[in-house]
Amino acid sequence: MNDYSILIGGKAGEGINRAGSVIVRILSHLGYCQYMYYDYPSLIRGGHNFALVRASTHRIGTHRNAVEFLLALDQDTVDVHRWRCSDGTAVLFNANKVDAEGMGIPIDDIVEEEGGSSVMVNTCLIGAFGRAAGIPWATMEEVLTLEIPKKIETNLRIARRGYDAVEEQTPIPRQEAARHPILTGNEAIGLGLLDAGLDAYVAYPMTPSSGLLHFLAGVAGDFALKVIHPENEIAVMLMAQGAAYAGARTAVGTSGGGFCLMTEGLSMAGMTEVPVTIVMAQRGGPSTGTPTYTAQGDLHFILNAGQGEFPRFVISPGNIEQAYEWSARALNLSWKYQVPSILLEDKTLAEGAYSFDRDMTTPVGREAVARRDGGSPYRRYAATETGVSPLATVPLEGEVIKANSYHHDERGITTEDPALVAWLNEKRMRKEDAMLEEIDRLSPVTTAGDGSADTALLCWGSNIGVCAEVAGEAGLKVIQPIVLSPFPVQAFNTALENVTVLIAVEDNITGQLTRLVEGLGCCVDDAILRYDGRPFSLEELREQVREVVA
Amino acid sequence: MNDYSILIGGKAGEGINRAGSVIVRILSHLGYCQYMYYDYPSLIRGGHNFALVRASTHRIGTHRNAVEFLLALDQDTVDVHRWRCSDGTAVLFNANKVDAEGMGIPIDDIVEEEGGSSVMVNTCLIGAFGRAAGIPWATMEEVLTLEIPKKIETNLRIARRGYDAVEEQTPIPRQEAARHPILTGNEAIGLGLLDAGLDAYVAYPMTPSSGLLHFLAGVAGDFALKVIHPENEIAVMLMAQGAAYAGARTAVGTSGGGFCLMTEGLSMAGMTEVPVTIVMAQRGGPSTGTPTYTAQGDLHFILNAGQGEFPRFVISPGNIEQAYEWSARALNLSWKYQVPSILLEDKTLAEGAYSFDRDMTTPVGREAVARRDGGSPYRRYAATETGVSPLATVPLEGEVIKANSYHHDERGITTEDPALVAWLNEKRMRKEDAMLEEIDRLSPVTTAGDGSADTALLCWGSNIGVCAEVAGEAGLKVIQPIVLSPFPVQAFNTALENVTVLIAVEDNITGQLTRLVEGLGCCVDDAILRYDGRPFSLEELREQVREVVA
Amino acid sequence: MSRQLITDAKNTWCPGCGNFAIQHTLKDVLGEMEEQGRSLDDVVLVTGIGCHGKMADYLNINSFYAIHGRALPVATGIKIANPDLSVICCAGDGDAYAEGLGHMIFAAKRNIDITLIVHDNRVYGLTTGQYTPTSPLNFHGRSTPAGTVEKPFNPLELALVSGATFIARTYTRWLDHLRATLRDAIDHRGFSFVDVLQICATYYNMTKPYTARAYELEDHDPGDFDAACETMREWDYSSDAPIALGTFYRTDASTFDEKFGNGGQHEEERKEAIAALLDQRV
Amino acid sequence: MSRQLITDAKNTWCPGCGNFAIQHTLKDVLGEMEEQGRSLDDVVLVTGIGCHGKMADYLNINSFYAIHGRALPVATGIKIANPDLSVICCAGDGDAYAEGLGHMIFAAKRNIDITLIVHDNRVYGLTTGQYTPTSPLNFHGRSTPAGTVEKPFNPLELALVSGATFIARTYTRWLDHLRATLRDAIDHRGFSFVDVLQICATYYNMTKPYTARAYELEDHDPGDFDAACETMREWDYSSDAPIALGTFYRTDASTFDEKFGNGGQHEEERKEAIAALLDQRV
Ligand SMILES: Cc1ncc(C[n+]2csc(CCOP(=O)(O)OP(=O)(O)O)c2C)c(N)n1
Ligand SMILES: Cc1ncc(C[n+]2csc(CCOP(=O)(O)OP(=O)(O)O)c2C)c(N)n1
Ligand code: SF4
Ligand code: SF4
Ligand SMILES: [Mg+2]
Ligand SMILES: [Mg+2]
Repeated sequence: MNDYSILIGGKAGEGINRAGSVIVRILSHLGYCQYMYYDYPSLIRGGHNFALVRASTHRIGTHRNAVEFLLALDQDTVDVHRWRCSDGTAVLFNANKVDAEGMGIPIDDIVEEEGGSSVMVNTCLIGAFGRAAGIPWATMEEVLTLEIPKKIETNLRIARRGYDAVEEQTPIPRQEAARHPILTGNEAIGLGLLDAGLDAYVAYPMTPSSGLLHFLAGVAGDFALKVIHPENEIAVMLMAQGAAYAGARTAVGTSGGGFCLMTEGLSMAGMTEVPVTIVMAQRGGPSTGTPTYTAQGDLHFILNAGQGEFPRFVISPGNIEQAYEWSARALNLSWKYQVPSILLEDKTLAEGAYSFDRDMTTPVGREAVARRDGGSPYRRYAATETGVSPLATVPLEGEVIKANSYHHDERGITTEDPALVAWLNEKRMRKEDAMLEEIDRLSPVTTAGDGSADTALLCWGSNIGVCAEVAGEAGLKVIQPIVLSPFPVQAFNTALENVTVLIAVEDNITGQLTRLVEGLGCCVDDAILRYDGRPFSLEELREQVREVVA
Repeated sequence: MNDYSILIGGKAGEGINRAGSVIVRILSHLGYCQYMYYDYPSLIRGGHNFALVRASTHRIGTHRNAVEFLLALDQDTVDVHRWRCSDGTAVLFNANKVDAEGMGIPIDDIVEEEGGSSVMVNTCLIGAFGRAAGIPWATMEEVLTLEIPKKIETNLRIARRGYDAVEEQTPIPRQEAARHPILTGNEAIGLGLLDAGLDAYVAYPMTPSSGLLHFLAGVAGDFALKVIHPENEIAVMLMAQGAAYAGARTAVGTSGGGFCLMTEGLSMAGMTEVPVTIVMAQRGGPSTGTPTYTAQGDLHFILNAGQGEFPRFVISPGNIEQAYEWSARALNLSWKYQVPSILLEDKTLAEGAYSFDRDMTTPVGREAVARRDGGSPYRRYAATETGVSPLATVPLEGEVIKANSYHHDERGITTEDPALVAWLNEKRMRKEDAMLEEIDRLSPVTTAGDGSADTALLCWGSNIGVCAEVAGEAGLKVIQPIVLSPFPVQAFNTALENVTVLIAVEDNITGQLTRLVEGLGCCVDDAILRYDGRPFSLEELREQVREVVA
Repeated sequence: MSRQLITDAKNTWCPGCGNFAIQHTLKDVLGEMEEQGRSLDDVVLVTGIGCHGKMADYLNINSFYAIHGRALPVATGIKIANPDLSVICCAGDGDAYAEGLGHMIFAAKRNIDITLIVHDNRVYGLTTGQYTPTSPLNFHGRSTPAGTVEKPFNPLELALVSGATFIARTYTRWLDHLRATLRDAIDHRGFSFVDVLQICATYYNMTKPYTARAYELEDHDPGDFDAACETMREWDYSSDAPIALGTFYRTDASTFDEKFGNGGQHEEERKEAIAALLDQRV
Repeated sequence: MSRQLITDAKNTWCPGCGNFAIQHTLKDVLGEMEEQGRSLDDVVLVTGIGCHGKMADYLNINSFYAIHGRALPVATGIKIANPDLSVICCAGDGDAYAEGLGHMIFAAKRNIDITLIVHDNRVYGLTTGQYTPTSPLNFHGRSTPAGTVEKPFNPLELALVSGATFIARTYTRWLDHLRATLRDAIDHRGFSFVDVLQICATYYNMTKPYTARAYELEDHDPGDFDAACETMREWDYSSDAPIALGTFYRTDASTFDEKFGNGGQHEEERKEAIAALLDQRV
């Protein structure tokens, strides 16, 4: 297995994220599978940002501590990340700013000489990386031309000067493998939603969900998509309900604090049965917390948010293909069952970049929903066996459609009659049976690693990446429930068969998935919990699992 | 045992609630223990309201279906409640409006003849009730004079005419017992908070919590209490945080939808460690639901509300003495541990009227909290063994106090350092141990009925009233956890000793307490769930328990 | 086919409540619109929570009975999804001016083509009589038994500086005026705001003072911004000044919904666009 | 003893950011207040979330680093609990004008004695460059790459019609003006609102146009409501009109906090009051 890690670091505002993406694409063109972790504090300029790019001949979904290449635009990169280096690590740095051992390049001088602007320091360093990694100049030129929209001539000159300034050190050979597109988790979710026919996206910016807003705003024109950024998250959620009532398939996106403001509207959606899909991107909490760092601390909040009782889908994709496919499904399911669908991601997935293997995803498409049954007058909340009433949206010729946040009768007119109140509560809750049946057909629990092992790692969300790799090495099994509500008990129990030791891996302090499955009578033997905002690296989890299993 | 039920019914706007209260007080003066259930739809005039008063020589906390007296101001009262009557029931009605069998009184005529106003029809009917129940006129006069602030002469004349218009039918004998004050659940909570030194109450009106706002606004002057009704619930929660930061012991009150809007501030309180006490009065949900009817559908929402992980007290009193005592404790505990305290009541308790037995409550008082340790500079988030940092509020001479919603260091300055983030998460969560220890000393789980029975009813909130009575009759045990977070596992298990059959009784459709205790490994054998907005009556629960136990 | 405009839901407003006037006026206006060829299938009513909200149950048209304070964002979503619809909001003063005030200012700012009718009874009716942002100074409500210490704000002025392009005030006892005003507001393209002085028979019965002090705006040019300002300021919702009724301000401006179409994309086109986008990311 | 007014927290604003000017000005104003005998123990700073919010970390005074959009209600709670405190809010324009707009209008309506300083960079800085309610028409931000279709609103006008009793605008490159304005705002009794045109070096660097178009209000009577209206309307936050800086409006009025004391009730009194209340209920 060929496997390389490259760290590029510098100050916020120096375009580290972009630089990482360019490196990802270069390695992608060489036929590698990619994963990139991007680490940045909550500030706009200065501080220390870094991107950890990993390229492998195998499918990967996590970063390593150790790096083969360290690319430093600032001193911090060298000082903070020295521990990642070994003797073989190629250290490339801006010799005008950084004092280090390795290959110094007078990048500021070069950029100035070539008449470039300050952001082009990246290009120079990437050029140098290309040579150190033995990458043909043609590949470099091709990718740089694709990636850099402006002043490409100057950029190429600067890159070439970097390329020429250093020696080849650790060659990264070209692989004969399919080239995959690169997507962040947020982008995959956006595309999945579009696949299922998203008509409108409403959101207020909030890290780490903003990437989805920016992405969809950018492609809106190609998809007849309406993208709205209103005054706050309360308006977001309520506008989404209005839009769906008028027939638009609508999603919203936010993070913890913004989701709080949506809970009243969420409960309304529970009562009105007007569909809504919510992308909820977790970051460190409580409250403002650590906005740019990861966490999985909101599961129980999401499962129970909103006053009163109503069913909901809660779906937590963990890798890029799941992100695409399950987002499309989430939107369809929300319309089919007229319940909220919540896509619960974490910052690691949301902002991580991954190779997206199209062959591993089946396009989902826009699923038609059972429309009004044709009877007149139309009864929005008609009683049915499954609890799902035939749906129609305004305008409906000659008919009246009444959505209502109060308890109501079949037509949607308010009632306080005890029998009707009980009836409506039962109608709504009854959907959960059909929802569960549907979910059971969709492989709601995935497994990885050694399927016959009796020790299994239990994880959710982005941790599937690191868990799968650790388990693969150690001969363990991994169990990842993707659907968390309604909880797929049967599929989960099937996955648990023959497992005698279960070790949870979560990015939170109370063990949220652990509590959830324990509530179902399952016994979790150990929990590896991390709550410092950083995702597990391969080495870190490997070590912790070893300790626990030993 | 002497036990009487009186139903008085009429249209909204006719003062049925007041009339019920007057009857309660009359019977209180006769030495009875009282409970009154008040049933009204969400409208201001018209419709059908009724108050069900029950007087007993025993402590009671629930209503009966059957009534000994039916007092009808409108036809609905007779038509809707006929099923409650038996041959012995005294039916008294306004003969000018109602067509019924029993004792008709030309109430409208009387009121007109005496120059009274339309609300005085009540007084006349109450007068008639007094005679039918064989109550001495002196008692009637005494209580009416206490209860009716305006136009007492006219009222007394009208009452007397009612008194004289009928015959004694079912005498209610005077008891030699202490007279107790009458309070609603909301009032008891308000007094409990005041007992613990409430400085400010902030709320936006919402049924069934508004009674607390009105009560506290009314008595504010007697208690140097600041009562604020701001623009919405977001402001409510945030103002409360500001006030507490400046040293004021502050509580807020709301119901489901309003609570949703507070969740973001709640999570902030989790992070800032600025105390807040929240009175959350449950009504039928989801969403607007059934605003004036009862439910227990918000437990898991309350337990998990707010992004991120932080400890909280969730306390659900079930009777009037618990309401008083635990409200005082909730406020104290919130300050002692610098965490949110949530008092979770239901409409039945909030708006029900009960005899309050002062001998059964120990005054709690304002508990002093551990203040700053005197070190300088003051560190608001100083590390301690219990996770509780010495508290100080502004102004603090020569020192700076920094509250912060981001992750922060001991001084309250923002940090993203992984070690500090983990440290702070541990500091906050560590409090839970001390909280649990404290709670364990306070009898957080009560039991009633036959303590040695092997079948127990499990309930929470106001259902303790009806469960205790049913269990008392049937020789069952009742277990009521009052504290729901941190969950008093030990006390709960002690209560469960020797219990082999556990039957949950809840006002919701998913069995919320059932799920909670099952998550702790406890097995609930059966659940009697009600979700039509109405509380169980004695007969209803008795019957359902019989079916389940059989 | 003209439809029955009132449902069979039981009406539970108090006798004498000004909401009846609004209900019947809306019914008449809708009937008139239908007669003139507008299909009522394309009309949607959105309401908040409060006595006013019951309009959603009583009028037999499409309706979204939303939550307290949030009628406008729901209406905005509807209009954006389908700009061909006529969207009318009935909101309370507690609803639109307290709980959800921000939404009104943003609806006005966007000049989205929605009609907002505020049932301004200057009290929280359904929660039994607390002060609202338009209650006069020293209002004795159930949350302020000693009287409020805050002056009201003037919702007309707020709407004006926020960008509303139709601003009117009317009164539930002036039926003809009410009717003409609501019709004009609905017909106006852009954000129309109507503050209806609505009698609350139970908690704030202002019939006498309103009837005594109300007068109709005359010789007023609704296109004149400064004149609008000045006239609005005559009565501050607290004093005993005369109360002008009429359309204070009206102007034409582009609307937020203009840029949105109605209807989505073809399945095939969407698939191709996704494939193209993925290709670009290789 | 005069204190060190800047903490040792690392400053992470971008080079050239206008927030530095506000920070140093506040530091100077606080220093001046202390010299004049005001104890800084009695000053509290409340901030929202955004670049501006970092002020809470950087100034070594009491601070409540609250949540996005909600600085004002926190400040209100502080002032009500203890009217002797001086309460200053630093809010962003996204913060105060979008997420939490309602609170500003209510703070003004109450005329509570708080100073609101809006760091109006006309962009969401910390979330990397989206439009705000004061961004000009056709603003190309990350959520509106094709340009906004909404006009901004004018926050000064909103504050005025809402009841603010001190309304000023200043600019981060006019240091003396900034300083005098902030000092006046803090000294004013009642709700003081200052819109600071703040340079965002990264996402909306308006240094040139502002410097070219800014001028100081002269011969303006801040007690004149109509003059205030008119002057405020000169620049609508979108056009290229001249930009007046100065105090547009200032008046004296009773404040919401006036009626509240500082300090609670004695334990004994409270016990007696409870007992008396219970006795009445027998
Ligand atoms: C979030 C939330 N807070 C509070 C309530 C309770 N509530 C229902 S109606 C109402 C006030 C109604 O006043 P207004 O909007 O003026 O309507 P009116 O009844 O006067 O027509 C309130 C506070 C609620 N339903 N939701
Ligand atoms: C409820 C909520 N929504 C969104 C966010 C994300 N957020 C943080 S700062 C910010 C905007 C900052 O803009 P502004 O208030 O103008 O401050 P600036 O950074 O420009 O100083 C947003 C949207 C949040 N923290 N909370
Ligand atoms: S309370 Fe007032 S607004 Fe509500 S229905 Fe009665 S009269 Fe109308
Ligand atoms: S993004 Fe703008 S406002 Fe924020 S620190 Fe940088 S220059 Fe200042
Ligand atoms: Mg009202
Ligand atoms: Mg800003």
